[in-house]
Amino acid sequence: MKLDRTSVALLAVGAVLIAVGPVLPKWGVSLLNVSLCYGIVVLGMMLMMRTGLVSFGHGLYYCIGAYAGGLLDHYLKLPDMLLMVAGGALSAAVVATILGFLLAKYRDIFFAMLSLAFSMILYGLLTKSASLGSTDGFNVAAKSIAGVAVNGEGRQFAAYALTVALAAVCALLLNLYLRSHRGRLAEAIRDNELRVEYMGASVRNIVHLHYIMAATFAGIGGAMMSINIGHIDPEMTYWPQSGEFVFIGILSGTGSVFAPMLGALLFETIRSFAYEYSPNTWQMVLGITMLIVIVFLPGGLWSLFRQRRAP
Amino acid sequence: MSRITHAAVAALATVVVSVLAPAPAQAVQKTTFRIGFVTFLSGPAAGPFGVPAKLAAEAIVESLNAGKGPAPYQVKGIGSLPIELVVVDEAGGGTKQVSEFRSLVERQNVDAVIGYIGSGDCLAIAPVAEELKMLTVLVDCGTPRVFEEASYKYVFRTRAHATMDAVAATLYLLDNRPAVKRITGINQNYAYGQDSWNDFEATIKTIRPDAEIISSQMPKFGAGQYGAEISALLSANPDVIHSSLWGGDLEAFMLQAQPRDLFKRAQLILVAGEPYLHRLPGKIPDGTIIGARGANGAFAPDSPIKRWLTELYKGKSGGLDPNYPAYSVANAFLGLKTAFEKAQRTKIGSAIPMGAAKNVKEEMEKAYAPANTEEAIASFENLVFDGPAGKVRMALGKGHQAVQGTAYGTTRLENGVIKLGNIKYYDADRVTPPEGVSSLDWIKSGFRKTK
Amino acid sequence: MTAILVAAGLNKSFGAVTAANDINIAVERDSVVGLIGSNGAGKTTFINMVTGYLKPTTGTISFEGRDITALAPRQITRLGICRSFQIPQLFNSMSVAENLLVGVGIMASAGSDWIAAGRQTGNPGEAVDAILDQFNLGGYRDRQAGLLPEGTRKLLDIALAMVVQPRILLLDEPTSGVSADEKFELMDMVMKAVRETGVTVLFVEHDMEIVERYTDRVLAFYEGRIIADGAPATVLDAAEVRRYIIGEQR
Amino acid sequence: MNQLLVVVFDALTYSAWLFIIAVGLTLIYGVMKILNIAHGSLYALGAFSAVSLSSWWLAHGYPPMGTYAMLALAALLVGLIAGPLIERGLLQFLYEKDEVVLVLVTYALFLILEDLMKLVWGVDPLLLYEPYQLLGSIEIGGIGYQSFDLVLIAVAVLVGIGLAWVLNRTRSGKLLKAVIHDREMSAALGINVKFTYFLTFTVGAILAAVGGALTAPKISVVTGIGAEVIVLAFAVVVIGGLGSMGGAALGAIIVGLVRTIAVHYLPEVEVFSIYFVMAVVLIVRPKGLFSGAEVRRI
Repeated sequence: MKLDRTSVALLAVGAVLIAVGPVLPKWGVSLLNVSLCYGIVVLGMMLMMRTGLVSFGHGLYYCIGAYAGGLLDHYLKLPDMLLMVAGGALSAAVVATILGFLLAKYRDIFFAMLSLAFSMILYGLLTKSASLGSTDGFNVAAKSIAGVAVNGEGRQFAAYALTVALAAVCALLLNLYLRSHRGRLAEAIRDNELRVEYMGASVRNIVHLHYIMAATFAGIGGAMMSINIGHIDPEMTYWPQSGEFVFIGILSGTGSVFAPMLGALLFETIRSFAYEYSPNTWQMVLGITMLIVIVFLPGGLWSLFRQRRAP
Repeated sequence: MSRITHAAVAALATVVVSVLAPAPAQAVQKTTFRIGFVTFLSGPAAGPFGVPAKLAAEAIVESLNAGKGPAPYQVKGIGSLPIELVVVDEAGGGTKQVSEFRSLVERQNVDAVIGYIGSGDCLAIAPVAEELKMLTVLVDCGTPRVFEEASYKYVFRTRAHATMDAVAATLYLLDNRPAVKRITGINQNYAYGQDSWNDFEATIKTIRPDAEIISSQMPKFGAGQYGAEISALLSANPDVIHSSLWGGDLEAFMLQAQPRDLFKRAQLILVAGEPYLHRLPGKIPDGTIIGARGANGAFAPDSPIKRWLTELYKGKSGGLDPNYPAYSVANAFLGLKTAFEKAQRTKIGSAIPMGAAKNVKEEMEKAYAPANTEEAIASFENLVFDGPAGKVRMALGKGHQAVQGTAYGTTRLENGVIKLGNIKYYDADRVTPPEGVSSLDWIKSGFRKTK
Repeated sequence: MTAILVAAGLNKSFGAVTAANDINIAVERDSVVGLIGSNGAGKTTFINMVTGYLKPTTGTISFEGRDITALAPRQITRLGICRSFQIPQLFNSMSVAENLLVGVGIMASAGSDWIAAGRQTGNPGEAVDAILDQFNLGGYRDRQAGLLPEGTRKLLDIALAMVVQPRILLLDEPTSGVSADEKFELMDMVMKAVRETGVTVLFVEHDMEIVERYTDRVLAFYEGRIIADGAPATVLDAAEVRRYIIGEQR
Repeated sequence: MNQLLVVVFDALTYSAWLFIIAVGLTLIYGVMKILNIAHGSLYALGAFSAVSLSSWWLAHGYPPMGTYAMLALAALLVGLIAGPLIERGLLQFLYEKDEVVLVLVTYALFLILEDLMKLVWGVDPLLLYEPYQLLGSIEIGGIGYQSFDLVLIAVAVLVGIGLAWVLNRTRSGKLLKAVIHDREMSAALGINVKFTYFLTFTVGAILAAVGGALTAPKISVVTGIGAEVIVLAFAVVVIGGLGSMGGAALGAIIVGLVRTIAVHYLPEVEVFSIYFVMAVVLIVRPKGLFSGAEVRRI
């Protein structure tokens, strides 16, 4: 299989990031960890957005991924990073497959709202489950990667390298998919789903498929986030979290699989600096940033790069 | 257009590069003691807890830096280094707080972190503090899980955990109203509210197995409208209503329940009600059992440290008395200060035989570098120090978790001001589980003193 | 000759309005059939029923002997019945070539052939080039569909129906919105492409010149019924057709 | 029997409160196709202003009954100032954006207003309990209630009837309905859509502020109350059918009933009962209970 420019660039950036990991400042590593996990989730948002759908409840899968990973540690005592990520991805995919039968019929604001309802139901359930720590959640500690025990600095680097690798691989897979015959149908559905039906493709099946893919990305992002942060709580499926994913998605734009990663990095940076330097008005800083992006960069961050390349 | 684009790309690139660029090398000579201070500055907990905590922290730091602390806290700052605060909002949940904690440690290069009111945040931060080897003092979160589920070297909590609230409340209730039968409650539907009710329910069942427990109302956090809950409580016709509501939820509940005569027959217990006494005259019925999550605020026995804190806080807040978050903050700063200074003294004590040099304090300041984190931890463990509400003993969690006595009292309206009467104090040992026993097990075992 | 499409006893009503009233049609393979009638006569309803957008209240539709009445639009499309629209249904944010590529992609990913579906599409491919040539759209290849002139949009709409290789092509007013001097050019192009691939064509048309010139059979609709069926000259001359349809139009 | 009466009355008060907030939200959505998250901020602004104005009134020793006028005045002021400011100052430039992007715009607005209120009123909870008790109490089903809750129900009914009357009986109301039905067609027919939007948003803002002002005496007014309200209001309008006034009423009644029944009989499930109902309704009726069938012409 011949790789396109984006794929090659993804692999290169991923390799470089892992290579420079040991010399990066620690807070840079933390920032990248969190941003890339968000980025992986937003890859899914991007696929949905390309298909013309925005979910206000995508935190559902982010949370499911994290809890699935966490439960592997908590109950099965299998705190292996790869297992946790796989468990997160699988649980999210299974739930999305079931809910997808319903949601694939929905469009626009109704899709957004039904997703929101599902995510809030999970929030309610987790709030009631005292054995999972209710709203306080519980701590997660991954202790090995692919069966190799890690701790201390080694653990940090392993988590970082895995985060970068997952981000690169997820982005690469999505990129390949988007360039495939079926992947191209995403935009066609957003443009005119009636025509897609009348060209012989099942819009519902494709939406369902994309929904499962988006959920799987969110599950991976959530599981990886739980490994990086070491703590999970129901806040992950509360509506402002999903709102944040939508925001990063729109901030990034759907132009390239690089966009969610850059968008998430920029968002995390702004948020973190606003928390520290403007602790009383950080919400205002975020709100104004959102408005600026929406008004001046309607195509998202990625449109900057695109315009530059175009003649 | 393309110029704008270029500018925007350049700006973006600058942001990214500046973010990823290595931090400037740390100053060789330490001139300040930087403390990251994390508390709620937005959201519902900001008003009752977060902002009072911040005001207290600022007032305490100003006073300590000026060397105006009460005995034995007259040394300037911490070990003579002036304290510098980096304040961060606690909003956003555990995930965000871990990120913020990391950047406090790794980007802001703080020397210690004091903070956290939310129990979820405390649980989330503790292992990260451990990983980053950052001395962290948890201020006001109540969950016993922090040190019951794990043990930490770098994490301390200088206030007692919440189990004693429920245990003492039950003891006080049964001392004063031994005949109560029908028990119910209204608690917020989140971890603290659920734990409060569960502990209370378990304690009652242990001491009075014949009491009839009617399930507790669990309104959503921040619900605001309690009409149906109040009707349900009225219909249940209880003898006792237990509540750990706080902040806007407590006030809304009282405003709506009091005019509907909910408390005419039922005995009300407000576990966390003390900070609202001055705000709700006429709205808290006479005879309400009130707690302050420790012998804080109005319960604190008079002492120079209490007077010092009260005066400082009044100056900052425009005349208000410090509430229990302010007391918790004072504990944290004084505990940390004591630990570092004791470590310094220990070093000096072992370096210079006592009595060999005059003016040990000056000698110490001149000759020795401030204590480092590891040394401070060694002296923080099992430390006993004076707080504004009396002695604080770091007795649980392998010397990392404070135990304190607590108190409950009964309200009475006098000339438009709510006063507390019939105050009873409970020793720490009586209301706190021993080391190594989980709170709920301890309650269910009938408060056994040993493992 | 055998009938490729058979509609038997189709009825369709929307509340009080009857849009189809006992429609019986057998369309022969390789024929070109014109559907005429005033607005609301039931022509588009007929096309919508054949392509699965509407389900008839009673009656059956069969294609090559197979009952397709209950099938979904995409299943009908898959069998080879494709359509164009009165208002062109394009992928407006994509280029003309990309529009056609969607169809190529759907053809390639037909059924559950996941490997084909996952195959990459580096360049638009020969299928797209062929269609572009057939419809003389080469010059618009990289133009955004949403910004095309109306006549070209119409043409692209038909090309999109052709790109998925139909056996029967249903055109809903192919020349509406097209200027008088372009309409023959458009129809010539469409008919040429259709004849090259051997496709049966049904089209709805108000323009009697077009109907006369391109069809070999005409169905006249009036208030949901078929009032005349036969060779163009015969039908267009029928008294009822002149009174109800042509008269109304002129 | 008494128990039933209590449940019904509890549900009614809660539904009335929900309806006042939700109806403005659904009106704005119906006309402008904006799902306005900042509706929660307008609610909070109404509550804060009500406390400030009423406290000022009481501090001057004026008769306490006048606080009701202050509540109304606060709601009007907030609606008439903030509504036009937001619509003319921001939203009018963004109408061509996607519905979902517009939700995000109002979310941004919500965040900004949240901090703005914090800067103006601080984070300390504010209290204004006088108006809640002024009207005395009544007994229903053997349980005491405050008459103020009857006022709340009355206001909700009046708002509902008023809106229905304006929409169905007046010329401008009918024009508004035309815009709700088909925006482009109305513009083509010469209806001043721009002015309609302006008016709608202002009325919606006033309704949100009325909700806040009437709630202020029952709660402690503090930053963050808008966030709690807005998700509930979303649930109500989605259940009822976005853009439908009748739907908002039915949605409010359903949510009120479900929540009250949960509180009385199964307090354990209260926390997610509302979202559960929302999901069930959406599954059965994908566009909510009161939604016109949309047929796409091809």
